Amino acid sequence: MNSKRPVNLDLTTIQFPLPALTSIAHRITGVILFIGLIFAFWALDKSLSSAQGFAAVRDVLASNILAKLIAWGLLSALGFHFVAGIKHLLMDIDIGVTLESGVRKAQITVVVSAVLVILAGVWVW
Amino acid sequence: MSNLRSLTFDAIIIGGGGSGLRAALELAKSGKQTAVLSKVFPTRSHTVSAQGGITCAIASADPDDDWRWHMYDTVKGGDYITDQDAAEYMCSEGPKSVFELEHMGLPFSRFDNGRIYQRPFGGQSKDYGKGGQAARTCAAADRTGHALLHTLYQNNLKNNTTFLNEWYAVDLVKNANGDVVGCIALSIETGEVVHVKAKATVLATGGAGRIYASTTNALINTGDGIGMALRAGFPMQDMEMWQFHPTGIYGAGVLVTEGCRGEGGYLINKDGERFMERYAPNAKDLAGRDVVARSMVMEILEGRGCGEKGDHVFLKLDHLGEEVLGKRLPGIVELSKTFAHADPAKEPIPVVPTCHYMMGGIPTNVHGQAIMQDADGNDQIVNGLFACGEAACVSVHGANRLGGNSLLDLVVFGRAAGMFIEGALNEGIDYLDASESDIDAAMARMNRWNESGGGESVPALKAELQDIMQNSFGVFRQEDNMKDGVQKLAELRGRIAEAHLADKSNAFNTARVEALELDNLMEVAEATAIAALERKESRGAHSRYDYPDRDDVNWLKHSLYFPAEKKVGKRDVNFKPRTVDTFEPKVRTY
Amino acid sequence: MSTLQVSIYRYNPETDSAPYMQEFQVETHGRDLMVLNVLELIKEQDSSMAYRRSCREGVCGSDGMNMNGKNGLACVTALSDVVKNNKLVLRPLPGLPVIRDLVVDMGIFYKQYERIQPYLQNDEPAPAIERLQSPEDRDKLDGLYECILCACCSTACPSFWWNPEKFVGPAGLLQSYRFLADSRDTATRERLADLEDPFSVFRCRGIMNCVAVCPKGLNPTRAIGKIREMLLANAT
Amino acid sequence: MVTNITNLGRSGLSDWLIQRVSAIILALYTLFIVGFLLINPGLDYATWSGLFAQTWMRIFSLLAFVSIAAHAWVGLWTVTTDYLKHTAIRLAVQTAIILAVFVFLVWGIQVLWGA
Repeated sequence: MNSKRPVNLDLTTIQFPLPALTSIAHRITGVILFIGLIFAFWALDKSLSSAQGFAAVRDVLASNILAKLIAWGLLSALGFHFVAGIKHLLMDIDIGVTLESGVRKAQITVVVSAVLVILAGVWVW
Repeated sequence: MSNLRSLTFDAIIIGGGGSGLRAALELAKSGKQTAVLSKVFPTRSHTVSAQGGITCAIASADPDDDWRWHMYDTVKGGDYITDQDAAEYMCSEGPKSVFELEHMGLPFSRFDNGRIYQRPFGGQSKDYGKGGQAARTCAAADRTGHALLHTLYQNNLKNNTTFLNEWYAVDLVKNANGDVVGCIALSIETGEVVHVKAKATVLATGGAGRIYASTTNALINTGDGIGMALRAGFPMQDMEMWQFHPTGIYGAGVLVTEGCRGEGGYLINKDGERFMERYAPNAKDLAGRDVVARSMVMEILEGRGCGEKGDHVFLKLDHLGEEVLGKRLPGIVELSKTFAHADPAKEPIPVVPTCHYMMGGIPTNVHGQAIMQDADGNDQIVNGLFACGEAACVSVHGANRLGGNSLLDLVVFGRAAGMFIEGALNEGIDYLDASESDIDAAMARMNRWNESGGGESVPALKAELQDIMQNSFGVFRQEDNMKDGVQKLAELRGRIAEAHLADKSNAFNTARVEALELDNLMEVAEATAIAALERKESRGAHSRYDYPDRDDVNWLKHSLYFPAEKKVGKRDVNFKPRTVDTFEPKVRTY
Repeated sequence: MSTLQVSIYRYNPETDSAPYMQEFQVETHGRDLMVLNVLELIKEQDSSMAYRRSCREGVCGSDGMNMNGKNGLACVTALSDVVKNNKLVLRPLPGLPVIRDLVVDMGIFYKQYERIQPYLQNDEPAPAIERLQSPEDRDKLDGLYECILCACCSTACPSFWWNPEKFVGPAGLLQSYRFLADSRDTATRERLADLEDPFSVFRCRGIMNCVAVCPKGLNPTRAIGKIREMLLANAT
Repeated sequence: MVTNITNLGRSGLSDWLIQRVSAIILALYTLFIVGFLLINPGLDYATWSGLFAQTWMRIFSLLAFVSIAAHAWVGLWTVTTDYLKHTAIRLAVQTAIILAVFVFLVWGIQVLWGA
């Protein structure tokens, strides 16, 4: 066998249906959340350490624009990961395992998580 | 020149369709060094397109069914040039073969009692034609061929058969004694050419429907085995007998199974009339295929065809209801929507008789051994050469094959060939090796193409050949028209011999394969044309305006086409079944 | 305008160091041809164009390819279904090594098929007639046995692209379930045991690319879910 | 059966189960925390630390942290085996992930009981 054979895998030439895109997004948000754990644990640690620590976390979240953005980003990622995860669990119990309902569920996932992203923004600010 | 690499097997089976895989399975189980050489991955073979089922008296739909009734139908369906010993073998051995397939996993449809579902097909009767319509065709919905081919491939995997997939057999190799000792084969992937040496060479290469412009056949059905055998000088039997399936989708040629009519569908003309009631008052739409196809052409010629040009008729299925269509004929619904833009649950399918099956082929006995004639006209076995399936002419189909008998033919005679070769190998086979000049002879054709420097292109020549066959050797035939066709073919042969292969690359060169296939189409077309011109009668699928009647005095015979002289001789039909009385020729009505 | 712009992935190992796209103009005379017919017209222009084809009616599975970004069978894909802005882009099935032009090496795909032991296993002696099967049990095979091994599904599956040696892929798993679901097969435990690892079945992420492209309308995602259910039931 | 050195003897089935069970726990924990924050808009330190002083909350939190560890490891192991085809790189990244998971877990326990 010729191992030098090319492989057609130029992802820009391949159509990805919505369920595939939501799956990739599920992965990406998962990785983001893992990295974001640093911030989450820092905030938890600090806020429980003392009243001053608690106030420090509050202040940062209330005034620091960067902290706000990180919090919003993580909450958004969490929202999407959460909704897409629910979709996975539904499919595991054999709900919506047809092409039409698969696409529908992906659409719902996008819409619901978009709403959550907005709500998270409202909450953070 | 012949410094070719060689591969050596006990048996080489050329063709990975139903019959080839069934023969291979038998040999693989016996532990013989067997290889299946196929120009496509085996499950891409044309068996996969068979729809309606496999006809066999397994006594499921009717517990009293009898293989002798099936044999009677087969002999009558073949218009009495069916070899009765062969029909007897097929119909009596059939149930064993069908049960084997079931045991291998073939997902047959079922009756409520758990037995295999059987549906009515054309030309089927109970009690030797006296008991009305029978339902004898075992089916897996309308994908029986697909289910059968995949099951056979799977069981070959289970039994570790060697596969040479996407290899193309170019020509047979004969030794100095005229024995067949293998073939020359081309690896399509790499372009390598090898000499495959074998003690038994089985041609299971299927049909050649692509000699016609309009056919239900796959694009790969180019009669490669027939071409190879003819070039090697072996005779062909009953090549004038080509079945035109009544229901090919108008325009596309895609097959619509006879099972549609078995399930209750029927043909209508432009007036909405169920015209088969006039042509076959008893069997109606389930008369023999030749009868139905001719009736359709008569309707069209008499101005009762459908559509703008009045050149087709309709197959009506909507009255069966969506449930029956979805359960029994799902594939037809799919094909009709795709190729006729018609949903059969709502509207009829436009259909027209379309070239479907080659009843003729390499004459063989029931063991698959190829037969030629000696100088005195006696049968003589060709050493080393076997054939089974559509490429062979055993002959169980005579002048017209019954629906569902092709799949049975494949498994019964594939198995028979495998068993016989196993026995022969056990007893020992010893043929003289091929000499260098023998191999060079088999390489000549390939070398010609590889050295071609100019000339006409393959696709244009192929189209011309298909048009000649379509126009001169269709459902109805006539002397002048056929003579014209034969002459045009002779002229075309000269041009093909000078044709050009522009692309001479090695890796997956499909242009080279198509060029080699064109030679085979030419061989098959010419054998068909000359045999058709010679048979001066109408019998089964061979209908002549100028000789409208059957002529049992002169033509209750097989035709035998000899390629060297391009002459047609005759061969006796077998009327001596071993266990039942001979079915004497009668007037054939449905 | 009846001249179709067709762009095709070309690669001939004997002359090309890398694949490239070649443009063709095809006169369709306004007909709604199948993509395979377009390829035939192109092959008349350029006989070196390589692609596989056989039945030309969607049952043999030879001419799977990527048409305007989506896998399917060329012979049953009408131009009206796939062409946008009068342009058709044909590429080989993604993720498999290209032998030439639109012809891919299907070896790994077949290997995964063979791995699931795609044949009925039943160690009880066979009866003199067929093994009986109720119509209800037979119905369980519908939607499974119709697979034509065209590889459209597996080569549309990212999990198969990333782990072709380990993830069985949608086609193989559909066939695996075809035998798990067959009331006549007695090797269920062995079959399941062979699928328990983290790759063979569990790489499926349920994105249904396979379902979206299957030319036979089959649903490997559902079959994979059923296998998981059986694995779960078997383990608890 | 496909085996892999970093499977660490696990089966795909148990991975799959772990992923689902941990997901459900994390979903519940997330809903709880978010709900708690929403119904306590002017949250002060006393309420907040009071919550985490409860034993059940500590257990619930520990369960969530263990779930994070398991969920992240299974998920990231899958991601790395999909995209990182070079064995050494993949192993290095996986080692880093294991370390990070371990750090998070210890950190979490320390937060819960250390103070």
